Amino acid sequence: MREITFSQATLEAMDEEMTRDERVFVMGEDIARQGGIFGQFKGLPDKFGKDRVKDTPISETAIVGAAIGAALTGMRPVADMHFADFMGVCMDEIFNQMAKIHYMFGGQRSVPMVLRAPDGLINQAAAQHSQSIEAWFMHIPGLKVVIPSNPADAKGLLKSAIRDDSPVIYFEHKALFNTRGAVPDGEVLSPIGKAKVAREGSDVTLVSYSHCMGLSLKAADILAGEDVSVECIDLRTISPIDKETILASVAKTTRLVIAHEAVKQGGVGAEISAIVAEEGIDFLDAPIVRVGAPFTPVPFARPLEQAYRVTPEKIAEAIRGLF
Amino acid sequence: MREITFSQATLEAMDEEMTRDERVFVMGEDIARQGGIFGQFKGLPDKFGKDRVKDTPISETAIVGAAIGAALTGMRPVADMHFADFMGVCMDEIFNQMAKIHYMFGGQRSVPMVLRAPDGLINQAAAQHSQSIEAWFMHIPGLKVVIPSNPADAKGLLKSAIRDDSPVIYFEHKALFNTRGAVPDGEVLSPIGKAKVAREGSDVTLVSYSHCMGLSLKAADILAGEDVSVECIDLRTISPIDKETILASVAKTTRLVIAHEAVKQGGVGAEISAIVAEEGIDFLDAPIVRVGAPFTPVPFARPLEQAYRVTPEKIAEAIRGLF
Amino acid sequence: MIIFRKRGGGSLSAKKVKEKKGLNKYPRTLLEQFYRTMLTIRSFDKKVEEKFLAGEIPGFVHLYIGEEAIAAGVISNLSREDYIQSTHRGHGHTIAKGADLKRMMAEIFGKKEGYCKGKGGSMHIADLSIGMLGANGVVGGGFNIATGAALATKMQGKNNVSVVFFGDGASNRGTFHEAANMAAVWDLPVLFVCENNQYASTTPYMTTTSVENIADRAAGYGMPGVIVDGNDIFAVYEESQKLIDRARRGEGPSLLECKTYRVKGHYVGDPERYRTKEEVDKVCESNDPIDRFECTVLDGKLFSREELDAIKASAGKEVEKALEFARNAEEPEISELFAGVYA
Amino acid sequence: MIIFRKRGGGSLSAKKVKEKKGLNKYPRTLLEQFYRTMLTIRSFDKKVEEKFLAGEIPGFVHLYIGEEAIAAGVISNLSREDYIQSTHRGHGHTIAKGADLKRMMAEIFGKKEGYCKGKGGSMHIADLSIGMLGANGVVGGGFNIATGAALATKMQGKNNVSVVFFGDGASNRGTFHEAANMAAVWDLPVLFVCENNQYASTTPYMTTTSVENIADRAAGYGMPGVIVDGNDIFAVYEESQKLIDRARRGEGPSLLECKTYRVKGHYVGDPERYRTKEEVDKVCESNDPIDRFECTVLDGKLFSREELDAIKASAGKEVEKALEFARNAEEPEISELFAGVYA
Ligand SMILES: Cc1ncc(C[n+]2csc(CCOP(=O)(O)OP(=O)(O)O)c2C)c(N)n1
Ligand SMILES: Cc1ncc(C[n+]2csc(CCOP(=O)(O)OP(=O)(O)O)c2C)c(N)n1
Ligand SMILES: [Mg+2]
Ligand SMILES: [Mg+2]
Repeated sequence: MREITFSQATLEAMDEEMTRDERVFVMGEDIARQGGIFGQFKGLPDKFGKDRVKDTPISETAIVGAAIGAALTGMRPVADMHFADFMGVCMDEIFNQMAKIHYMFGGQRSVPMVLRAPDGLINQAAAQHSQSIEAWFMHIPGLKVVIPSNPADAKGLLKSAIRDDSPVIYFEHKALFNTRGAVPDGEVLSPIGKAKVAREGSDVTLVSYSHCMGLSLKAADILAGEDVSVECIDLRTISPIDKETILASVAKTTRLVIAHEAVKQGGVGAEISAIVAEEGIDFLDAPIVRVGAPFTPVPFARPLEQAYRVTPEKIAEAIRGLF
Repeated sequence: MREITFSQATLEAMDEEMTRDERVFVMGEDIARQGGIFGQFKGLPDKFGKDRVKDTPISETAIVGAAIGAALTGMRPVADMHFADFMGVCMDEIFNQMAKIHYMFGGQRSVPMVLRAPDGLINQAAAQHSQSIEAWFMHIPGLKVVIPSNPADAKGLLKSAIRDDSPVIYFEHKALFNTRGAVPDGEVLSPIGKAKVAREGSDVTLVSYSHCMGLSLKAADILAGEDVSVECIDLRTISPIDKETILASVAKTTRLVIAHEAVKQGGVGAEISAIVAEEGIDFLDAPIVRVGAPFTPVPFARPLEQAYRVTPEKIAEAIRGLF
Repeated sequence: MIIFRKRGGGSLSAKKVKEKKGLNKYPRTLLEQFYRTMLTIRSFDKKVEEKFLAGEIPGFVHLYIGEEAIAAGVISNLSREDYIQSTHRGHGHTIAKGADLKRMMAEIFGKKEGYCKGKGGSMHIADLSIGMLGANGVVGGGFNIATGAALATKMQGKNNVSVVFFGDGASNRGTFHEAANMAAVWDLPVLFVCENNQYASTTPYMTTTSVENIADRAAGYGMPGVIVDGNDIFAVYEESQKLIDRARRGEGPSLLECKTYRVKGHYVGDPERYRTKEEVDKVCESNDPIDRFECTVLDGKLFSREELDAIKASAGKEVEKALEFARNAEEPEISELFAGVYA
Repeated sequence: MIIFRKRGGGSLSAKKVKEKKGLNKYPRTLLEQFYRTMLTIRSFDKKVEEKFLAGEIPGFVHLYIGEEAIAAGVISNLSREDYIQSTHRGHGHTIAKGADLKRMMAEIFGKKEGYCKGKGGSMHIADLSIGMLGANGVVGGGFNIATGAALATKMQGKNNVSVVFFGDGASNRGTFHEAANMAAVWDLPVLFVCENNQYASTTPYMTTTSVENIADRAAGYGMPGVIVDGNDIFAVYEESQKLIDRARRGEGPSLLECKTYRVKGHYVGDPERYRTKEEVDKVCESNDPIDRFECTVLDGKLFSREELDAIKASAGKEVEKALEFARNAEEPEISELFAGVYA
């Protein structure tokens, strides 16, 4: 199969969906003139015009609010958040309007829009440009939250998100944009709400997503050399959560570790752990262990950022502790 | 001991702290002229002047941002959020500035301020005026988050929050303001970061906080009649979390239920459950069960709001399921 | 306190009155619509107040009483395909846009037949089928939604407009700034209508707002800012018409500030300790928009007292019917709680 | 494109030049300070650029090159007790406020001896001991913090001012609106200094901003809005002085828009595909603030070329020392990661 970058995969998704449906358009800061910080919009303005690929003012409440208004009145907007770190600026629009309108208005009209949010650690970008805040959004009823780990799902989930009638938040890790992976030709649609067994194993279930998924697969490689067979699950969607896939895997392996880049306290890992402690505790032969960032803002200096990061070795170490 | 309302307890805390330290002041919408929606500021403007009890424009980013600036330059502001539901408006100020400044600037200066956030269900106020969003803030390093369940802690935690050098978010449940409880005369300081065993028991640990704490105590009463002895823990602080108290209780009772008003998915209960599944799984003789709201926005109609609510009966039922 | 224009005195001849007010250009049906809309809003909100105080209606309710000329005047310029975005004080806008009183009242009562199946309540009534994009419990939450609807309109090649109503208090939200700038820089067909009723909840306008007139802020976005007596429906209608036509012509957004006064408490049940009864009474007596309309059309001999009374009675009857409907309607089933989280 | 004022030609006599520019009123020490500050900023940021491109500096770095007259001109009016709030493009402000170059450079290198112990980096340098409230990675994140510092000042009975620098792009954030309104309605001693460098990252100012001048927005808050040639340090100094003095007298906030141009990429490494090299070169050649200062003082015979060169050399040496310091400084220990989450 051909290999393309994560960035190209998102670009193909946009291109195909904008071609398929002329109600789809995209707006955000600095996306048209230079093609986006990660090249993820390159060429779109030439193909679809500046009207459908809009550079906005630095006005996050206007970007999200206007997308909501347009979605309510017949369009299917994609709004780019530049960096997920700026979602606090338009948090009210996200949780009080976008997420609630369909329910609160009795289902009169849906809000078919996608918020694209590049997140995570890259390049020592420090406290305000490195965050993983996806856990907040899994606590907000009405939103779907997807978070691909590889180019194929980057394409498939973005296409599914654009076609979904509910508002979808699409987290795309900054450090993934340049990574390459196999993407089938033609239509690729990844189902929203379905996790994927990325690697089969029998001794322990390792749940992860986004950039940390790659680290998890590396940890599984390390442990394979130590005769520990790790089953890796790529969540792909964090809301609604695919409990079934997780519980089925834990039933088989009897051990569970969850790894993510976000700070551990109050993270997605807590929810996964709690689901299993509630619905599958009898499967377990060991404590449920979470691997995440320490409870600190992201530091700038190289050694500190390094110490802050989740690594394959840290994940492997957590797994070794279960045996 | 004398009994006063939760609202009066917060008022005494403000009064005493503003008297003790002239750097303390409070600002927010509609707090001075009518004394706050819940009477929680009544009389303060007369005693301390409109300069120290300030009515602001409807500008939540200015309220929190200005509090940060004032805190950095020698004051100790208390900022009132009117309703916690509006914290999305100033989420950037909360998580990117207030929470991070001390760490990100290498500890040069602290940000001693308190955000008061009335939250929770009251009066069929519907989707945008009923929310419990405390879980977001436990996922933000740099913030302390307190959430009293009774007048004594309302006073003690507010006083401690004002004296704390770190930024503190103080959630106060709207339905608690009119409730009465014993509050000692004189100085009352509740420790931040310490949970409290509100009722001793031996069969199951029930962790809760805020308005739901009262419901939990009622559930314990119901179950006492069924010969189930429930140990009730009032978290009081949700970040940093007091793991020790929880783990010690579960070690004794071998069962754990967590109850809160917020939606279950991604809530504080997930973190508590995950902590125990990680550090105390061997204590457990049963699954860890969480009781929270269903994953929907808060509905308006009475029967729907009623069905949405956590009740003592629902908590009791969850506990019964463990035996 | 602002000074309201005095209403036309009874000493002029009917002809003079009509000329002075430019009434000749108004078709009788439009005048009747003005009156019927204002009265419907008034009697609807009086009924809501009554039933709230009687304990039949829960939640938070904000009344539009005394501000009827704004919704009725502005929205008379709109078609069903145009959009409006409302506020927490939304009954008036919703009625003026042509919503069904029965479904509104049922929603306020939390009933299954309500606009939102009882899930929204007073602060969240919407009727997407008539371009009413929703009331909003977040002050200033609607500016950008309106901008987005205007953007859609423009992209779809339609010539509809999007009108957003907002209070003096809301004008200090950052969302106003972001929406106004975006609408202006993209030449979107938006009309920003400020209902300056002198108060944001307990707070007098001038204590929280750094300019005399909200309209003065329009220049900062390169858009026209117009001030109008918000209790004079003729003035509101005419000024908003110019700005709406301008938007339809593709000339971009503008801001209309309607000076009015909130004669009722902020919400039903407000103890109103922040102002005197005298202050309120003065406005009620001298500046009621419905009284002013009546005087004008009576002075101009366009309607007789009897004709007006008949309209009033019919509006009142509609509201009674809505009330009956709402009371008799069913409460939603519990299963509704779980429905509609996703589309 | 804005038209910059032409610089004084060499054809006038020194006396005429001094009169024309009003240079007689400037003490020599102040002129020297202007020059030294601008040069220090210039050579600091050139060095940072060089070392970033050489791979020695990580993270995101935004250069102040070409805008030095603004920081140097405005901040020359401030004392140590006054506050400034900076942006992502913050080195210039920080140097002008009197920060230690060594600790700045060490911070940019991520070293333990840096201002933030290496935890902040270029975008988060602060020096609370000299009233520098911090750079900010959030565009528009500083407006309200500055307002709050001014509020504190006022409550503490001091007569200090709070100056917030912001870009043309930042002027479209809602936080600008909320801060400006609050500062104005409470008469706070805030100076809002817009560095209109024509671009927000890749976006030309006029494509995202609905007014010709950001200063035109000041009227919407009832505050003075002044436009100045941001590459003329004399003009910047004098206009900001008036507004700062006004604030100190308790007359409230104001807005100063400094027209300038971002001659470097948005960040070091920016491919700059959104503008032509010619556009940039034209400004560099004709409108460099340091060149313009030099011409003026040389024409006015206030400094000789040799004197200027000596100052330049000494500024360069300070920057070299800072670089040496930063390079030799230690990296923070891992334990530092966990320190300082709470106060
Ligand atoms: C963002 C936000 N902040 C605060 C509130 C609480 N609140 C509800 S209505 C109101 C006053 C609104 O005043 P104005 O905009 O003038 O409208 P009016 O009520 O006068 O029609 C306030 C402060 C809110 N709903 N949303
Ligand atoms: C709230 C927010 N939105 C977007 C960004 C990304 N961003 C960083 S700098 C910048 C451009 C800023 O332009 P301007 O305010 O004119 O300042 P300049 O860089 O020209 O000095 C943008 C969009 C950000 N940091 N914060
Ligand atoms: Mg008002
Ligand atoms: Mg700029």
